[in-house]
Amino acid sequence: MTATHAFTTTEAAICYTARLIEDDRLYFVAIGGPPLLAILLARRLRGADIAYVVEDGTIAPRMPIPTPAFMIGAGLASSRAVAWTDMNTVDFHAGLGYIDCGVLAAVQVDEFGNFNSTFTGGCYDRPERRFGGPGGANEIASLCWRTVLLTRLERRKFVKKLDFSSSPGYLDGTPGARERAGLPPETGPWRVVTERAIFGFDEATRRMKLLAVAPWSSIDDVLGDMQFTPLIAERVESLPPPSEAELDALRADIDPMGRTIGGDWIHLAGDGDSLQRIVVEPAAGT
Amino acid sequence: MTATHAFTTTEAAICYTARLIEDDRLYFVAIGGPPLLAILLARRLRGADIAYVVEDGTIAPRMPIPTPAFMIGAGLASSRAVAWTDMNTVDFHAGLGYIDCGVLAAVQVDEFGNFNSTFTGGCYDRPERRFGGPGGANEIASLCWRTVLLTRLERRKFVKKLDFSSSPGYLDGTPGARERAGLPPETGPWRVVTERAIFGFDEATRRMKLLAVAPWSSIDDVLGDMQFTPLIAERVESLPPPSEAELDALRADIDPMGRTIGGDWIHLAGDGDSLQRIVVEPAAGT
Amino acid sequence: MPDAAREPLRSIALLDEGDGAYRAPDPDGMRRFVRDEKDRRLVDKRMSEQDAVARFVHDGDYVSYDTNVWRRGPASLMREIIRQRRRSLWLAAKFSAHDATLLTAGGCVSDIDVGWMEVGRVINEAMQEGRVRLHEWTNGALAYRHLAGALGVSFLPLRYVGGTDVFRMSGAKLIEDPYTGQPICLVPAVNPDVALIHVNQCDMYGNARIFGPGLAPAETAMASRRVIVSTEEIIDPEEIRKHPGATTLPYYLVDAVVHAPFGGYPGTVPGLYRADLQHLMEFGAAQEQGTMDDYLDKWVFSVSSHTEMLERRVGLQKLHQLRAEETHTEGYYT
Amino acid sequence: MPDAAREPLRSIALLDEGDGAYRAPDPDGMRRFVRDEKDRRLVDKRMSEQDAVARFVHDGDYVSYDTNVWRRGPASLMREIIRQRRRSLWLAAKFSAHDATLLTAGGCVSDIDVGWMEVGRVINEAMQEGRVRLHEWTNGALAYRHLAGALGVSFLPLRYVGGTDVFRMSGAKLIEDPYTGQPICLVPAVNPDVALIHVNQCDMYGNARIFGPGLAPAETAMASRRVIVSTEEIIDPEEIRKHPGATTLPYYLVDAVVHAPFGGYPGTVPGLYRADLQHLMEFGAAQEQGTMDDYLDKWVFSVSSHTEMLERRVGLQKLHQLRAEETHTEGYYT
Repeated sequence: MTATHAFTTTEAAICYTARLIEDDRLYFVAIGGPPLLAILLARRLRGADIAYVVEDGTIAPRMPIPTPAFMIGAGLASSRAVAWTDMNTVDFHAGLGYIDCGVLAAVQVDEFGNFNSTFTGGCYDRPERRFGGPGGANEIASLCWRTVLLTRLERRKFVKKLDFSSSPGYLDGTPGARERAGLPPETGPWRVVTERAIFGFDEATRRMKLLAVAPWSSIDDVLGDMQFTPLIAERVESLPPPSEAELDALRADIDPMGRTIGGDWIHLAGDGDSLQRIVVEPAAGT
Repeated sequence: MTATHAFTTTEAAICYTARLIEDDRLYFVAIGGPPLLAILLARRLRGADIAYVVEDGTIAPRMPIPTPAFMIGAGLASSRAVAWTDMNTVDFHAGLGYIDCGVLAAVQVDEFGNFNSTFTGGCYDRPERRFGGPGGANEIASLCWRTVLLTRLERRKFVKKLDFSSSPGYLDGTPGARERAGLPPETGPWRVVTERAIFGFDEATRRMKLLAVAPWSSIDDVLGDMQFTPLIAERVESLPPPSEAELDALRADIDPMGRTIGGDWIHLAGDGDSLQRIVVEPAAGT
Repeated sequence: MPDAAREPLRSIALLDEGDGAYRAPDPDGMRRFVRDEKDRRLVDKRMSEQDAVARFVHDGDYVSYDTNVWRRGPASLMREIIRQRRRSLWLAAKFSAHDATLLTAGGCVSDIDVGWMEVGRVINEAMQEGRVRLHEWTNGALAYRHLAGALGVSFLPLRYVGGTDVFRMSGAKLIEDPYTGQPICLVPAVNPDVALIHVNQCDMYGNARIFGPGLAPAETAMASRRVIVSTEEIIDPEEIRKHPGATTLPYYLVDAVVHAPFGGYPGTVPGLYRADLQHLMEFGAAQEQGTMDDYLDKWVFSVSSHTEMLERRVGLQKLHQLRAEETHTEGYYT
Repeated sequence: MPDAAREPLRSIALLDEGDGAYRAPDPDGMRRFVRDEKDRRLVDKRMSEQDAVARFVHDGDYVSYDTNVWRRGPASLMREIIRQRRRSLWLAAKFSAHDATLLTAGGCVSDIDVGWMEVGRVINEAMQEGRVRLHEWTNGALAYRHLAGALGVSFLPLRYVGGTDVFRMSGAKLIEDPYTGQPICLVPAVNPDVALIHVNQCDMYGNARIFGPGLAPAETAMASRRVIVSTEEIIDPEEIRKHPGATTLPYYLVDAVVHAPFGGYPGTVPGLYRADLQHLMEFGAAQEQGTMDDYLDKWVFSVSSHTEMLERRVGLQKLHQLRAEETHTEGYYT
């Protein structure tokens, strides 16, 4: 680890998520974006044929890397799948319990893991900022056994109250809340991954719990960028920054065109536990 | 028409049904048996590509004639279809109103066109005679706009009370009875075809109504073989017996192996309105 | 947020319901089974029919198959079930053929959900003696109940069954449609314990292709806890990935892949071989003459496997003939 | 027999419901439309995109399409809808792309059921000015509502949507499941007035083939009153009958067959041609710079047809290039 070690917030979240991906599980991801890149990265790093399904009905494709330029409109994204079906079919597979884990991006998340991808500010009919909508996140977060959420650690993103609840976490956190809303039992958010902290959820209270913090950050630093105060794990792990191997694979093999470069650049100095963030600057085009 | 004119009860019902088939409608039939043969006969006689769907999901096939030996277990029965789907799909097409007319065989029928293909005599768990079951007849009779039923004119078949109601006619005949049972409106049985009479249904009372009688039979002859008394049309039509052209097409072109020969042989003598039934004898193998 | 303790907004009328016996739908139980018991890895699932039946078919199971023993049916698996003397099976006879008769003759069956099935002396005697109970449904309603199971819900609304004795004897309910206010039937989902599906091609992981029309192969596989696929042909997994549009079942639904050429015998697999009418007549005669025990001994118990049956009871010449006489391959293999 | 006057056996609790705007499901109305307006004959349905849109797309229609303008979308039909200045359309944006933006820019849209869609300045301004209302659903819920429409029922149960603001703003209901007693969501069926489906191959009667994954093409066509198919290629009806397993839509669902090579432009039709990224960037720039009127004039209003647009605005060289650069045809055409 050298003083020139640098990565963006998006790259960090992708690398951390890739570490959470298990070889023998089945994943559900959106057609493009960081969640899919995290799986492709895990594949690349481990040489494993990690399987995922996509909303358009593609089951277990072998998307070539580098990824195609316009993934959402490229036939290559579906190539070498074991089956081409349709949206209802893959949702049924999730409903039947076949999909272990959904990996999703969130605009806002609350302390129970409910999240927003609809709008922020204003009201529904006159939003300050409108996003694409729930997409498939609502069904993925409802039906898969576990959900991993990717977002950035910012006060406007870790909110007390969502501007809009697009997709379910543990709802109000009371026991059985998801079941009372008609969702299948024993499901829910599992991890929330950001560029400098990873959260889980407390089994009893269903409240978000800080599990790991980057060595160049701190618990106070993390809590300072959240509107609510999460539970803190008894032993908060140190979250190693993206390794050179991870970043190399992501940048050179998965996405040489640099589409994953989003959020802010983080420049680190130092070594091991003495790592320090020396610069944060916006990445180009964000 | 010569004195040697002879046909079986099954052949007669097939020929009469073929006359009811319209070129530009879509039909729903079981995989084999007289209803399908009636459509194949209508096709043959008129050179028309009359379309039907089958429970196994075959849509508008061009089954070759002569028909294959073991229709229910022959790929040829599905050949030259426009689509191979599945049972749910063709039932959905019927549910959406695409299928104009179902053509079905019935073991017993009551005065409202409800019919039985489950058992006769005894009780459900210990029947005297058990049949194959409702099959697809229940959904076909519920979802298609019209239904044509084929059966034989016998007291044990035209019954006051069905031993088991497998498929719906007009239920108890009261206005809206089908809708109250959850069936789509404006549907129901349209014709009941036998070897010597054709029935329709009265629009107001939904009771069966005698529409046509074979010249070698009579209204009294017909009523004598029914447990209930149907309405009688103001003008009961004469039902011409199967023509030589119809029988030739059926026997030589459609079914040269003679699988349609069921029921009794009817031998006629005379000409036109003076036609008389001279012999009725069981057909071989029935 | 809805709360169990909260007053309902209003109520929906349950107008009527059948009083038939059926297994209570349990989509959550199905989900847990899938989570805990089904493998999401790409693993080689090839095994003999003996192993597949020994591992995945148990006494008391609800068994569903597609289509039937006359056409692309899992006939070799059914004979193995008889050979292993499974008992108290509950069959889904959605447009069944003589499958139910065969399994009943083998003493394997206690209950049959009937859509349509061939009925003769075997079923009649079993009913008279109370060995087998029938539960009247319809072909479509059974296919639809499998669809409900495949959708992971406990019921689906449908617009038939109502008004008949089928409704009265079934697990259907008639409710006030909460959207239209009109009466609408509901039928309960079925999640079979095991599905038996005979397919044209399958790779070692269970990615399977079916050619030709079918009853509800995909719904049946999705709805079932265990899925045994028997296949005419094992193909390379890379071949599957070259034509993803041709796949009927993805691997993770499938528990066992049994290589079974002529697995549909004595029925047809369209495009590959025709049905053996002579065998079907032999079966029919055995039923009528009350000699089903002899039939079963000849075709099931006296041979140890499907392959041995083909060799010793059918013979290569007949197999060649059945293939040669299936001249219509269009749409299947050409 | 159930009787409306009879007392219900018991009641089912309606626990909660959203208060969103949606068209009341009317499966009986759909059935009557199909009976009276849809042709069951094999008739030649080929027509120009002008005629198809003029005859089958009307102001105020609920419009559904599959998939979206980035991949195998009915882009040429959408441009024709703009050209004919349709108004007050209600779109089903189930995993939509910039389709909704394009049609909104064209002034054609009043309501959008949102699963996911590209959102930029056009949609934002239309919302701020109250020209367009959004109705929040999810991709899957919209696909599922089309499935309900395709099944001919007024609703289907599902196990998501509940617990979120999506539920609150939707037409979903939460009821006590009559089989399990647990809370379960219901969503209302949708039967679009018209579906726009771009396919790979179609015969003159409307028998259509789609290659590759899709959102819900079959459900969308089945659920819709009118179905306009645009197709890259018109094929012989006998070719359809040679491979019945390849058919996605049978003819009787389809009202119009529009021969539209490059009908998905500027999006891709996988296996045939890649997306025109340059065009997509031009679209994006026009949106950001507020010059959508110029964009529409160039690509829609100043040309009389899809063919003229391809000739005069895209050019043969670019078309050849887009085809040549779609090197991945495996599973589609090879």
